[in-house]
Amino acid sequence: MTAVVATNQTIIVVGGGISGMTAALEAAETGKQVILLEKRPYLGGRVTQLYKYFPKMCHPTCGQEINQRRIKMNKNLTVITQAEVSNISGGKGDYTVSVTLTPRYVNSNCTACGDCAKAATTEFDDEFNYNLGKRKGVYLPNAMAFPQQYVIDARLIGTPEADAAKAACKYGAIDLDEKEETIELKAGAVVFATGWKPYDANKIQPYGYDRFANVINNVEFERLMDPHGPTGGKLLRPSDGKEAKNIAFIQCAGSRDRNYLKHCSRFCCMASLKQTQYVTEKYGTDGKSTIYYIDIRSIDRFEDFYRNVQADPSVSFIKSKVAKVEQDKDGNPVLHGVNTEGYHRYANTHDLVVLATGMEPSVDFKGLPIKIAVNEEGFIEHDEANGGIFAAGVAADAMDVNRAVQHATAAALRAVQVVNQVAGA
Amino acid sequence: MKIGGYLCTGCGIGDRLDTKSLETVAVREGRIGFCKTHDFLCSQAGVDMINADLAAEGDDKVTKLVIMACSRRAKTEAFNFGAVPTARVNLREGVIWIRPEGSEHEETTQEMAADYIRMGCAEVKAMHQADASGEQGKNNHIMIVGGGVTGMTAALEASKAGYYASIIEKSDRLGGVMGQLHKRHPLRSPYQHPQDTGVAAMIAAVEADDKITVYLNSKVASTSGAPGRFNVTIASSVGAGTQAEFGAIVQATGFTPYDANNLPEFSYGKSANVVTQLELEAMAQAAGDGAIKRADGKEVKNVVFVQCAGQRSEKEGHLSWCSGHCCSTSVKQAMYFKDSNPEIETTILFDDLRTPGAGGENFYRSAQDKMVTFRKGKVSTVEAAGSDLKVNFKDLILNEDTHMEADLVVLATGMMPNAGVNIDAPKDDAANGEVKVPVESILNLQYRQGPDVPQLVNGFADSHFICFPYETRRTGIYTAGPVRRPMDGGQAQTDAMGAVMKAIQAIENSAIGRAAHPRSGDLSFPSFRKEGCTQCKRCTVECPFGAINEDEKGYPQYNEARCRRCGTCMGACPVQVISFKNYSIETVGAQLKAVEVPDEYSEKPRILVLACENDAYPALDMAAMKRNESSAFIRVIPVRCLGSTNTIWIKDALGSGYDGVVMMGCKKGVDYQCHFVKGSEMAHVRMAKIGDTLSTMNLESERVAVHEVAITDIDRAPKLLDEMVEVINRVGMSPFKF
Amino acid sequence: MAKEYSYYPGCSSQKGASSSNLEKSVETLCEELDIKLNPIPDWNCCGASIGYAGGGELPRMTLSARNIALSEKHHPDQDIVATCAACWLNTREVNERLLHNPKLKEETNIALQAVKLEFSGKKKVRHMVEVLIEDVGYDALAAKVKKPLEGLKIAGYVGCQTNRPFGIDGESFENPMYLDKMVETLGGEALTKYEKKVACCSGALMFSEPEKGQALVKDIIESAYDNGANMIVTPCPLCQANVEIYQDDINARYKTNFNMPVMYYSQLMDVAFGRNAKDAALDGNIIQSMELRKIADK
Amino acid sequence: MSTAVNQAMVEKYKGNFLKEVTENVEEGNWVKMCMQCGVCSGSCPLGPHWDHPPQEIFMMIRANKREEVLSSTSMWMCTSCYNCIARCPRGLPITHIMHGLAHYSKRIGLKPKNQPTEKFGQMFWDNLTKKGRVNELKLGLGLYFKDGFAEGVKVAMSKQKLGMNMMKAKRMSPMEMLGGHGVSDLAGFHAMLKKAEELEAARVGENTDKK
Repeated sequence: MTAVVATNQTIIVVGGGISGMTAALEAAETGKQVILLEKRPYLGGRVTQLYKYFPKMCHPTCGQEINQRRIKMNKNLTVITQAEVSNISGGKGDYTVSVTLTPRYVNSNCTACGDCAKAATTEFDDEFNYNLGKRKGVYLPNAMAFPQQYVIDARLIGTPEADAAKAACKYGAIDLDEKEETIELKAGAVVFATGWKPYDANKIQPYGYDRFANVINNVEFERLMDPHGPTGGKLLRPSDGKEAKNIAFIQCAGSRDRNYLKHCSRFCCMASLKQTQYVTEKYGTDGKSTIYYIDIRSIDRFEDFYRNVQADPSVSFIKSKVAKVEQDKDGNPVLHGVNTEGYHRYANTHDLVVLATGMEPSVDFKGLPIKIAVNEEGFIEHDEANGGIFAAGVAADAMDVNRAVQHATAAALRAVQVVNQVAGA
Repeated sequence: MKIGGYLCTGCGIGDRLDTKSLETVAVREGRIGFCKTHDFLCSQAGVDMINADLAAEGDDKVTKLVIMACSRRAKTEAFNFGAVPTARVNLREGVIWIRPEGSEHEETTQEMAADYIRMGCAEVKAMHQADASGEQGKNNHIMIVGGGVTGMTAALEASKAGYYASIIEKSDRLGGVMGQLHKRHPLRSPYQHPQDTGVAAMIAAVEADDKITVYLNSKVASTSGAPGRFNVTIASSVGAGTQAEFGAIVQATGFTPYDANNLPEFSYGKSANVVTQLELEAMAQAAGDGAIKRADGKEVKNVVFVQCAGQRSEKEGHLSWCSGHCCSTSVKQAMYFKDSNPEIETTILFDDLRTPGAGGENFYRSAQDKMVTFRKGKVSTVEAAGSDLKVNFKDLILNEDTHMEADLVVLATGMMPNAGVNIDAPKDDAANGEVKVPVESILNLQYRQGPDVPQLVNGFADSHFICFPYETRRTGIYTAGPVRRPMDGGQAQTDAMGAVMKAIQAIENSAIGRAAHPRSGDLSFPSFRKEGCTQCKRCTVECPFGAINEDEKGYPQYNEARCRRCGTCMGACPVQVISFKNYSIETVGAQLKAVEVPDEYSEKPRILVLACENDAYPALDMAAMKRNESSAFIRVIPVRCLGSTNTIWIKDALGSGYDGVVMMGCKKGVDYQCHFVKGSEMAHVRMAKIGDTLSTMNLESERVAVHEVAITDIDRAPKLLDEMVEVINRVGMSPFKF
Repeated sequence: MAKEYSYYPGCSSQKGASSSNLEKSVETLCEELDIKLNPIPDWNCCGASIGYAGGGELPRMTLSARNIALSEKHHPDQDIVATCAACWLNTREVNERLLHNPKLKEETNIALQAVKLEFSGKKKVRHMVEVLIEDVGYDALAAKVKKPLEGLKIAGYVGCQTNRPFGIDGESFENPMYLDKMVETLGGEALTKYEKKVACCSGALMFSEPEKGQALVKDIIESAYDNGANMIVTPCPLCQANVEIYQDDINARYKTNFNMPVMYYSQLMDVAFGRNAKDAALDGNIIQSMELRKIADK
Repeated sequence: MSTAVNQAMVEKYKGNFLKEVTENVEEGNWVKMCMQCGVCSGSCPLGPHWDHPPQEIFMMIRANKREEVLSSTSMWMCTSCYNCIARCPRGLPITHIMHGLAHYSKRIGLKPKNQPTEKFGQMFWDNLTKKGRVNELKLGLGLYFKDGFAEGVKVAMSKQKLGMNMMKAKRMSPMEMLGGHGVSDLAGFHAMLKKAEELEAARVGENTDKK
């Protein structure tokens, strides 16, 4: 691990989601030396947790497969997982980046045979499923996980279970003595592709996400559809495991709102439109989706998608910011509000509520050890003064996958410009 | 020349299978040089063992490998031996993980493993080491078509990265539409006020940059060649043409504003006081920061903006799409008025207000703060009464038909891409009586498939891929800006940078003969045996990437740097003369023939499964990781794309006693998921015709099934295979067993 | 040493007024907790929430501004504390609005010249409940408990104005927990799932629109019964009055049998701290809680 | 007097009601910021009794429905629960705007006729300004008699038990009839309010003079 070679012509990409992988691959496939750092034990970021993409309704793992193959075949690209940037110093063309590595306790000898997991019993909340399900303390994070290596939860270290897992491994892949370490890497340019986190729906008190089991958020809803997910791909609601057929989607849950996120998160309208089609996919005309919205922002060619959803008889639209959610005696969420198109008051009962929560940057860039331009919403702004530090994807603004990939490709160019200048100098 | 076999006994392979007998199968039947076993082949020691054999001298030197271990998706880096032809025999995910334990299954499981070893040995014998394409050349010069803000950004950014750029601009000036604007949307926090367009500074920077050449009054008269060696004729309307060579192309030809004359309901053309957004920009520019005046010289006091004018509409002659920028543009333009005089009435009539992101929402709020009035309303007509106007609309909030007076109405009309000729348009347009103005080509590509890049929907030249937005179907040619998708200037500039990145990458890769996405790094390329070719042109027609031209006699002419190495041409060829060195009719044909077919009475059918390596094969792989059981009678061969499947394989399989064939490719059609665009579709078309073959062989048509399989179909994919087993149970074993 | 505050009692807390029992019970509570409330000399009405019909923005601002100015003059180092929700809200709101609007502040001070006062805006305006939570603390309150309110199931009715728009202790507007925490601190059982916790009792509109108001109150009481409550507890005098005193009318209108005691948090504390029914002003309630009285009489 | 102010306002703002509200109504400068999400309308406890909920009123203001807005009973339905303020994504102080609109409608003489809250509110104001503190007994009795003497006796009789209950609990005192509580610096108090009212009237007047 410590043998990573980096020079001031190296590009460091921080974050191994779709944007980071793209930025790293585009630069590496142009012949640049790239190091890709990822905080989680696997690449792919949030898109790996999605069931389908809009507008094609195709599966994110499909592109993920291609990207992972590109990574496996590319010798210019080094991937380091469980790695976080702890310090950056220097300037454009000459950065020193300190990277803290947390132990995986499993080395590259791992063949993913799964014997270690068989020896483990304790279960923990499964982050990959947004804690909707459980996983063992010795686990492969997901079916597509790259690197394809198991992980041992740090909470198991020092327990007999960890020893049992080690004993079960025939390949010497488990090293329970791994320690956190910090390495220093040189770089000419650093690309932050640190992505986003869903806005904390607990803060949106009128919707009762913290109080009502059948109020979930849009990323959790994705996990219910995934055949690898906690319900095996069934739309079962959390309170009683009943099939949810009548689903409400509340737009701008935490976005466009000075009480929460001031900005429009851009992707959530399309995400909910897409998710209505999950309901239709499951139940046909027996399903019912209702979108409560302020403005439907299906911009550019996504308008076609919106039009198709409007034509779906199981989907209806109510122009309203829902005032509050209550729960009836059967655990059904009841939505209260006013349809502002003509003033119609409603109290609508649904099986499940999906909050279209927005995006906020997953990293507090203002807290970085090196000063860069960050806007009021917390996103990195492009500024000459940022030197050789660039944002890719959602680190720069709320956007959808397609745009994030475009943006990341552009960010790769910015980084390439820097290292080419270093090489030419 | 020696083939080395390496059998891993780890991960349960040794426990579940009789590896001694497998070794014998490899050496005796597979007839390879030797077969070594290792209990942990992917370990450093195992890999070192293989490397030592590859490095050996003389008779001991191994030149081809058969790795009998896990799936090709596992331990890929460990078993990556560069160009050395390598067969990966999948005993773990392909056999032991999908078969139940127990003595009653042992025999069939062992047979499965033995067959896969035979197949691997046969495959590797038919493989040859791939060498880089012969047509290499490095040209650091990017042609940029279009001198608007997208094109200029592309040129400047390319130069910053050390590359040369030539801008081909058809008009007599740089700047494009942005150059006609008074101001642009704010690009930086707090996103409250319109800002200078920066076009003048940009033009100055372009002119001062010695890596950038500008051709004004010019068009591309002809583009031939391939990435790394595009040969372009630049025609000038004012002087002599030029001939130039480029390594890659960025097409930034922008958009044409929708013709508001199609909107008589809004009195456009009838009243001079109904203008488009672009026309308002000219008025604002003329006014500077002073009062904006109408055509009759009167200062505007009361302006109404009509959003979605002729767009987001299914009416004949309207645009169905949303042009994305127009809400923010009206917000900005309303500010032109408010900033010059807060007493001017400005009303924006919209349906959905679309001002996304951090910038958009702040800009919207800022306009409200400046007292711009927003009303959710649908405008039906604009009536001209003398010099003043009456805007009739339905207020959607107050739910009433109403009207407003205005002295100026601004129509937010949409963007229409300048994407050149729609090469996929049905040719019989003229037949249905419509007289169409012929669209001028932008690139004049001398390609078999037509003169311009393919269009996606609504005439935009976008990529279909969400994960890979720059995958236009013409390698080395990237579109950027509103020609691709409706967008505003800020996005177009980001897009220009992305396109330049891909253009630079195309230059670098074509220089060393490597494939572009998605098989990036692949050095193999297709070639054909001229003696056998019947000049049927199927390969040239079916190539999704326009890589193959035809010579004057109708023989295919390959342009390797344009090729994506999918093998669709190989699948198309009726006489099987097209092949890659490491992937050919033989590599697959030999595998399926290597399978031992038990006799008719054995109750052991054989099912050939041809699975797309991008989605179907990973789906089967992940099904195995979940230990989903599959039939013991399947024999899976991954293919680069189902489009590379040649019908001869099906015929050979059925002729040699297979009982069924299952083909698994990606989704086709409008929302295709095939990474090679048309591959899966072509395979479906070809297989639709295989019925004839089956009936001449007197075989039931159900014996061949073609499925669309997604990478997530971990439960469904094994079930589809079970279905074939049931079919065979029903229709019986094949009579072609010898 | 006693904690001292500049106290704004408000009209309803005066002797013989509708929330004089709140006044009395708070007085007892302060004795227990060694808190000294110094009434603002010659305070005036805050204008409540209904003052807008007759009073424009500026006259209403001056009402509270006068009280704040008096406090600034007489109790310069003491936070203003109010026990009434509307008094607290109006005073705090005026304080903040004047601070954020220089023009308004200037005009208000012109008006205040008539009484030779000046508003400077240096005061913190707090609710009695904030004093208990922030200055005393739950632990100190718990330490005072002598007679835990065992067996009492209590629906914490926070209502509107001690909740929105300022909130208490940074808690949620939709699901504030402080009343529940207080009840639990006193040894009672808090009905944390009580749905009408922050519902509106109709406020001053109970007087002008009694039917509409009583419809709201009916739901508030019904939900308490559904949750198995022995009583409702509230920090707000108008909530207390609206929910308690119209139960006969509601019973007549809706054919219900409501007889739900509605207590102040301060009364519960007095009892739990070992004080008798008189000190806790239990007589001030129209509907008595026998369970609470039993504990008080123990 | 009211109608004169009203005429002056109509004259001055010539169909730009949003501007009139912005410049003359308490917190009226916030109305322009509404984005019509409707969360306020859905949050109001007496919502069903509003002919036009707040968000719709904001739209009507933009649509210049001046008379309809100012003569509406809707604003008088506000219970001051502050739900709308707490939830408004744009931070509009909706409660105050409603109060402001109600007050403004009264000021320029467009208030609805026989609106009970309007009457009660005025009574309350008169009561509190008289002595500086509210006399609850007088206020209550006044309320009973707001619709005339006969109606008042009827209401008072029906409320007898309630009154007795309150007196028994010492939460209502007959002594209040004889004077009751009040501020001691009554003259100063009245002078202060008078000044404030003058300043406020001047604001409107000043605005009406400005062209």
